Amino acid sequence: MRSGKPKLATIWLDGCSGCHMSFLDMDERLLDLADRVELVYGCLVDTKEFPEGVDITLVEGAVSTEDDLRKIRQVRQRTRTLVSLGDCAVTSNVPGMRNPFGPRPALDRAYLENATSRQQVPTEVVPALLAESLPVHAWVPVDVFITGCPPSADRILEVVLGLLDGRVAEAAKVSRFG
Amino acid sequence: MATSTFVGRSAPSDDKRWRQVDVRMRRLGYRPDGLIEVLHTTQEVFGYLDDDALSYVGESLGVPPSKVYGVATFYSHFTLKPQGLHTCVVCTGTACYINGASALLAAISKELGVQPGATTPDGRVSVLKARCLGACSMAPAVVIDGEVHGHAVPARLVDVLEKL
Amino acid sequence: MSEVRTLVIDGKDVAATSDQTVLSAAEENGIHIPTLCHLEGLSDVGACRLCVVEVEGSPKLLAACATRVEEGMKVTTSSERLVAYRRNIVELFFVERNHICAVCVANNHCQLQDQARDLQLTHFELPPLHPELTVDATHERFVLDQNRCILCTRCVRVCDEIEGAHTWDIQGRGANARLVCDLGTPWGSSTTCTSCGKCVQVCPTGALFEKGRTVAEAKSRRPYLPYLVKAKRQGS
Amino acid sequence: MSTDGPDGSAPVRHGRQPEPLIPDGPARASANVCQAAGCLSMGSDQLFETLRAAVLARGLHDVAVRRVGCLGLCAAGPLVEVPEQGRLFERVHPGEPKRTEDLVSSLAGETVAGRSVAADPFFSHQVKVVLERCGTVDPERLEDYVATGGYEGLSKALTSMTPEEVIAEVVRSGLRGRGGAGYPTGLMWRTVAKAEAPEGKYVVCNADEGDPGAFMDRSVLESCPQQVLEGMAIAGYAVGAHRGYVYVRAEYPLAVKRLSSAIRQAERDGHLGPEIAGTRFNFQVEVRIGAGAFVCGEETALIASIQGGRGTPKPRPPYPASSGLWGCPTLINNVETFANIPSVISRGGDWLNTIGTERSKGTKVFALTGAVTNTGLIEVPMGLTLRQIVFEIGGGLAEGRKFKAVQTGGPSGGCIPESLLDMAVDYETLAAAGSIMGSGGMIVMDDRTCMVDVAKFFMDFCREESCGKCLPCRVGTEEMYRLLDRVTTGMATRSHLAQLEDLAAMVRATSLCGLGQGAPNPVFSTLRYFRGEYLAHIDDHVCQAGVCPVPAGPPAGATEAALAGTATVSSGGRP
Repeated sequence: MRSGKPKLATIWLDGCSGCHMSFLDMDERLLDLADRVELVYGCLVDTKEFPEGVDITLVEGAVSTEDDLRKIRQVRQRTRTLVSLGDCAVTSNVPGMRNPFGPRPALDRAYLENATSRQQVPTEVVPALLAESLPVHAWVPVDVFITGCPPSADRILEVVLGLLDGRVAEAAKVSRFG
Repeated sequence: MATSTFVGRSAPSDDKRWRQVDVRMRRLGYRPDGLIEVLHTTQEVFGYLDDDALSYVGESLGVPPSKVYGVATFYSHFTLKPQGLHTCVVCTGTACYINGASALLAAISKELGVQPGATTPDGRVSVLKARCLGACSMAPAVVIDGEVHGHAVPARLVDVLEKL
Repeated sequence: MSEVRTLVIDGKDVAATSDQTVLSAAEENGIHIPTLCHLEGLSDVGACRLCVVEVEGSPKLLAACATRVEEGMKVTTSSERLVAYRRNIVELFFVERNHICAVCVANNHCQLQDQARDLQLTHFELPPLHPELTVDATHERFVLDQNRCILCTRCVRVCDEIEGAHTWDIQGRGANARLVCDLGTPWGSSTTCTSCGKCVQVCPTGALFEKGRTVAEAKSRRPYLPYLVKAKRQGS
Repeated sequence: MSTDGPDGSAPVRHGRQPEPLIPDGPARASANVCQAAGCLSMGSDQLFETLRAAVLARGLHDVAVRRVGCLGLCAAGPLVEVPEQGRLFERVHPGEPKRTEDLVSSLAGETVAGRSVAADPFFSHQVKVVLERCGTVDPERLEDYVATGGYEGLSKALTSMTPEEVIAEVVRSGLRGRGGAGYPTGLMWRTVAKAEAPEGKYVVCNADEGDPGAFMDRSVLESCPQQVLEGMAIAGYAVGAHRGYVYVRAEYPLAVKRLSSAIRQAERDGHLGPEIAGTRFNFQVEVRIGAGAFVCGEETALIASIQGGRGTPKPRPPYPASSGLWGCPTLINNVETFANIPSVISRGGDWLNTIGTERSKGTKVFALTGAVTNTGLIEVPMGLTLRQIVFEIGGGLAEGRKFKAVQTGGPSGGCIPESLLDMAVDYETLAAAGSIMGSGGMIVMDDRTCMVDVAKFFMDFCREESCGKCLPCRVGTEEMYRLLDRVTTGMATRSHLAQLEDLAAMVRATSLCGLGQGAPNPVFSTLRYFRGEYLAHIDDHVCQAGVCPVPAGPPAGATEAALAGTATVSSGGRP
């Protein structure tokens, strides 16, 4: 089905889903947004493959695993305007707190020291960790940054509407970490 | 010029070497600005600066402990840990650097298993880097126990270190 | 004796006394210059470089907090270049250490965070340095988290200049510089600390905070300082 | 007793050493044995004793054997000069008896050997003002200094000139600070002289020579400390100070020893201390020893260090000339500047003014090192070309290597390429070429040197020496180092290069002191003249000099980093 409306996608890498929750906090304004865009990919859409020709993609989360990296490269390739949504995507934030220690101690902590049963570092299904958890723009070019942990629904809506109206530069004016 | 009125704390131990430190402090009139001079003397006498030494010097000169510690850790000449029996200093000044000082450092670190700034676990050799020894005309230069080895090459240096 | 000086700040004619800094002259005239290491009531060190301004005739940028006004000075406080540099400076602060606002006690009460907002800093281009740093929670009432420390030395100065204890200083140098208590002593075993808490109150970030505070709960009380300074001066 | 500097500097011998042999009448021949650090580290102290014994054994009563300061041609040490014959004997290693025998028979007038000094371009291009007595006087004998006109300048100033006349003479000489920045010395003196000082003034000699590859001040202090002390005393008279400090690096124990001994002797003979030259002027000098911090070469950091604290700089203004040591007006000049002063006063400012170029007067001492044949200490008139220095004085490059660059100014300086070899060496020309005069380190680099690696070397130096007080220098040097490291390891893209340039500009503009402001200079100058080398590392993964470990293959970021350990990708894969 082609609607002719701009295509919007959201993806979720290494984050807590808080940014998506905040997105949903738009409440009834989501309906207005839905009038203006076609949501082609994301938690609310049952599409398995990230589509081609997406106009705006909101990325939540840092790039922490090989899987994240594969995804973000594909997303970048298929997206016109890539938006880092929230502090994890923008700065690597909480996922990046493991960086001074390296991945091995982080895995040990999670799967051995703190595990009550089956103490074992997984080698299958769970994707391999990258040496460092890094913000999205460390790997692929990012067009717009929305800071906040999470960014408020108002801010997200403002930026997305701004992008739809071709007002990219205004995104920076509302930057605040944390 | 500020002078300290504090005099009278007794030395941390009856080690006779404290007298040399006391003499230095007295000559400087127990002035707080003599701190670096006194730390020089203390390190010359004891080889390094431990907490006792830092506290004693600080209290005697009327300098707060955190300031003494700040000074002792600011200057690369001061060391808070005992040094090895032998010292091997690789000059990393520009002339030595472009003539292969990094290869020398790598060879030494490999031979002794320690990084520059550290002492071998057995306390035998301390490996140090120097900024410039002024022996540029003999670059690259390495000083082992005070003896300058000019135009040093890794293989020959490793030989010398083995024979220490 | 201080004398009157006239100067121009951002095109505005301004009068100040000769013992005033460019920063205070600007503030008095409603011209805001961002600062971090400066705090009214303490000596100035010119370390954070956020307040650098252009002064006509000076080839170098000068820290407004540490530069006295001079007759006929022409000062520019917010050229495009200065704003860009300030944004770089705040970025460098953020990449220097682990400043994860989301999990910081000072979240929403942090002057570094405020600077990032004011300067519209959206992200960091430079890779973070991420050193592994300690948290000292040995004091019965306060905590020092080195990860949040920006080395502004407000705590060092308030402890030395106002409280007179000089518990804090800086150890090491360069990227290895750290706030240090006594001889590298755990804060709880300090022999000089009076537990007055002034250092905690002046900390611009979440590096020094009261125990029991959790994320976004640590709020400093900085405005008390000028009163203390005044009281101290009158007393002496 | 012998103590090593903990940094490993050569041991300094204390206690009594054999006296020099000085004939009662005029000497027919003198063996001047170099006792500066370079030759000492090659055994010249032992050589002195051997020679002394040999001359005594041969009964050569009219032959002198003396210790002298630096003879200049450090590459060929241990050096002995026989001035009466105009000959220099090179590599007189005490372990090679043949060389000593040749020298002794030459002293005895039996043979003529050694290198003729007069026609040698290493010596003939040089003009010695600062090094006038280096290699001719015994650094530890005040009488040698006095016998060659020493302290005439001071006594002239004290007995026949007003302080303002002294300053006028310095202004007339056109002398500029030799520590790096090149501020006119006379003007600085005048500022200090005019400053109000209810609690006194100070004169400080900055001997914290920290540039890697520079040993000019060290050589001057080791060779003729009295000349520096005389300069300081004249300065003290001119500006109205009665106390002076010499701040010397701890790495220079020999300089400290000779300086301390010089102070004692000068006080003993009334050249320092109370009532100098029978006047009411008094001037005392103390030595303060640094402790290993490059930043202390910055004058406000130096003051903090003399006051016993962490050597962190302060914003200027106020300048030390109005508020320095303990808040008092303080004149700070470096060793070489002070060493110029006695001549300026005794011979007059006009005399120095005739040497050099339009805006850079006098001479400059350089430590010429690196890939050049005649490494050593030289003093040349301002305005000589780099080509003359490198290829005539320096004798060109060793073993037919190809010249690539010459680095001046240390970590705040820059690299000058072959195309600019004919430029004159003076303050303005060097600055225009993106470098600085600096304190006088001059390092010649050949085609085996990678310019990106050189920039990284200096950045490594700056990040380790950054005091950590101001943010741009503390974090900026570290980040610039990491970016340069990316380039040398083949992990950089062109956007990293752009990042490096932006950061460098910001650190230069916003840092608190000269260390941070100058730290980006090696980056800027190598980018200016050798950008191609950067791009070769980035685009083609090629290090033309073969120095950097750039991995072969396509640029980084295009490939997935290899898996390592348990489920981790090995580090650093930022595209």
